[in-house]
Amino acid sequence: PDIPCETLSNASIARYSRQLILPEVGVKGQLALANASVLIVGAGGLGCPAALYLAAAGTGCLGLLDYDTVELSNLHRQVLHTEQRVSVPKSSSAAFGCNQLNSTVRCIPYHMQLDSQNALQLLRQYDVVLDCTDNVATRYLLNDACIMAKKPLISGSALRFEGQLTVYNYQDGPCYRCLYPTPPPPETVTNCSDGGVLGVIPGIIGCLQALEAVKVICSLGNTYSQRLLLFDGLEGTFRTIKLRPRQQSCVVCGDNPSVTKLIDYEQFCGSRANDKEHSLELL
Amino acid sequence: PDIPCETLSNASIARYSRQLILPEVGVKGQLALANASVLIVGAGGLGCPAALYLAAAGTGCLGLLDYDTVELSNLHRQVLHTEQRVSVPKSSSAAFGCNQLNSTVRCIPYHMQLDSQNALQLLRQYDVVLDCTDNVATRYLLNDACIMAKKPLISGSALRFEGQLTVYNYQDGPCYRCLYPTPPPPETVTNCSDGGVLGVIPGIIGCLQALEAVKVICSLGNTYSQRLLLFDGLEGTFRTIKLRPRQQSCVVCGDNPSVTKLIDYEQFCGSRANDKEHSLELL
Amino acid sequence: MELVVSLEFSGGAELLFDKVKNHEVSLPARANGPWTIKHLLVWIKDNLLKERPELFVQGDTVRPGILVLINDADWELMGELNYELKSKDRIVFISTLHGG
Amino acid sequence: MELVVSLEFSGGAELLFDKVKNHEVSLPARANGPWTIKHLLVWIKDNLLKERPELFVQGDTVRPGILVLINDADWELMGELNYELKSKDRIVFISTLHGG
Ligand SMILES: [Zn+2]
Ligand SMILES: [Zn+2]
Repeated sequence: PDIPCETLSNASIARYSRQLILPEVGVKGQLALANASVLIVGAGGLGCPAALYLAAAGTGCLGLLDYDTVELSNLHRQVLHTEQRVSVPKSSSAAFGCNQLNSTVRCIPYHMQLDSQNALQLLRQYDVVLDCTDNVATRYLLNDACIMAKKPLISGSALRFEGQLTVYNYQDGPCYRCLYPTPPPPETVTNCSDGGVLGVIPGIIGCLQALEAVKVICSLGNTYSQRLLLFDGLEGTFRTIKLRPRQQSCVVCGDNPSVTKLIDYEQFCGSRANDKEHSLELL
Repeated sequence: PDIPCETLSNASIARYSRQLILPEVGVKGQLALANASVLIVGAGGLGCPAALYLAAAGTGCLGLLDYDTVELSNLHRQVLHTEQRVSVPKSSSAAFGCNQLNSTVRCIPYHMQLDSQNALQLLRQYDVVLDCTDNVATRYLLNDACIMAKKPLISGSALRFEGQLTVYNYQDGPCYRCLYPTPPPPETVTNCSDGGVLGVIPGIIGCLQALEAVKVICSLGNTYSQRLLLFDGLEGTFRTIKLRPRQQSCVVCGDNPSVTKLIDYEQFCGSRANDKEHSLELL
Repeated sequence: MELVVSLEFSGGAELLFDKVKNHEVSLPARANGPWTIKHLLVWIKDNLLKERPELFVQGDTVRPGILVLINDADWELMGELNYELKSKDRIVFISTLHGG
Repeated sequence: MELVVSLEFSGGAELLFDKVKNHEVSLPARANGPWTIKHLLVWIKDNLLKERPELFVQGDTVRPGILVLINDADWELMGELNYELKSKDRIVFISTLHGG
């Protein structure tokens, strides 16, 4: 939104009354939400619940990026889509679903692949970025782009019965590269198509990503910056890990960064940025 | 469902492929889900995400009970409803939303208040019950009815930035009365209307309720029976508490129960089973 | 000798303690015997509670709807009112939530 | 003297260890100096790893994409390979997840 919203309409006061009466949110927090823009990269298992709850909370603008279209096998976890919207781009399906819940949110669908050419220009238009992607190459790309565009990155991931959550590049916490300077060998990486995932696991992590976004936007403190949440759904355990601070030696967020432009992340990781590529090439 | 489903259709295999390949679920677990019926009491902040993810996972039958209709002020947390369905009974709005995601789930809306007259007969038709209600009287009613009908009760609650989760009456764990033999003084009870709630908090707890239901249905073990999860969204902490076992002295689930029929829970608790009563009486 | 324990209030119980959830407290030595949860409740009522004690204690125990945890276990497993406090114990008072 | 520590594998790393997530292990006394994480990695490779060690170790450290935790803290805060193991330490090896 270009012109900041400075007062809440009566309709907004009625609609958000249950969270307005929280002293930690209040009118100030609700206005911060109304003036905030959040880019959700990936409208899949993580992106769906994150988008739903950020739309519900009254986020001013939601960017919804996904290169893919809705398939029936997505619906066991991607709950913002519907049977009727199978074959529709996930970005527009998600935007449609969010607007049904809250028509006052400006939802912008991006039916495209994030890459080194388009990432920076796009990210600069948003305040907060959610990593709801499903592959290593895009995770490195998004990390580096968030450093360069100075945006906090709320990162979630899920596989089988497990989920992980953290916040990168926020309040002197580390970035993805501070933790993982070298990409994993491609043969050690398992995606949800191959490894499977119980649908509600990304549901839980995506909700937690929405909560972290609200906390960043409303300056509520105690985010998962420099902390990592490990959730094991099979054992029913949550563990919070204290992480290293930002690393001065980090090649992208360190004191003397050597990576100052986006690179070729598929080459860097030795893996594709999507697992749909070969089927698209067949068409 | 009356006739148990013994094989998965090709459509089901395609649809649930990502959870079918989990060895802990597999065809056996997916069939258990297809043959399971879950009653969700309350289609509000907890019930919406729980219903969504149980529908997505392929639960055979979902009962959705709520006496209330959708209001605009619900939509900041009750994400299965839409602006267009404001004024529609929540039970049918939730059933509609679940069926848009998964038309193979048999959704049964109950637009009514659960009470001592109708509870037992209803609960007996279901395998698992989710407590997604918002008041003390209904929580005691649901607990006692689950003991009498021998059903596991998956209980969630949320207020402000906090949430709680546990499983009652399952595998020799305690029931609600084992923990709380006496109801709290009415003046100490705060509901979401008065105390407020950040929408995504019941989102997280409702998702966890759906996960517990899947674990009970698929016999995956390690449920929150005899454990209590305390989630503090403001501090970003999860704490798991070891609870007492079933109490032999419990008046409802103990060795010599004195409560063997459902009682008047509004009188027992000194509070109403809904906070809508007086406005309804005005009509 | 003083006994240092940490007290935590949550689920709304912290509203009775100036909204402060975590309290590190030093309990003075007791002449006659060890500190128990029963003594602790009296001490909290006299020293920490800001207002309306009936919303926290009833008689010599906590009011219905508050669950007491001793080092992450339900106090029923630990002896309830008679549990003897040790240095660095973490005692949590949770008000049960009912909202949805 | 033997050193008892607990090892945990998660995020998929447990698949290299017969899908067992929790291992309580007794490490034999070392003649020359204390046990460090560096020694532990060699011991795991020789004693616990069932197959394909290259999916767990690379050179003398863990392969990229595995995070090591020492008692719930990132090993970077604890000295990484040179951390000296103490009795009852809990060392966790997490494989990072990338799915969504
Ligand atoms: Zn960095
Ligand atoms: Zn009982």
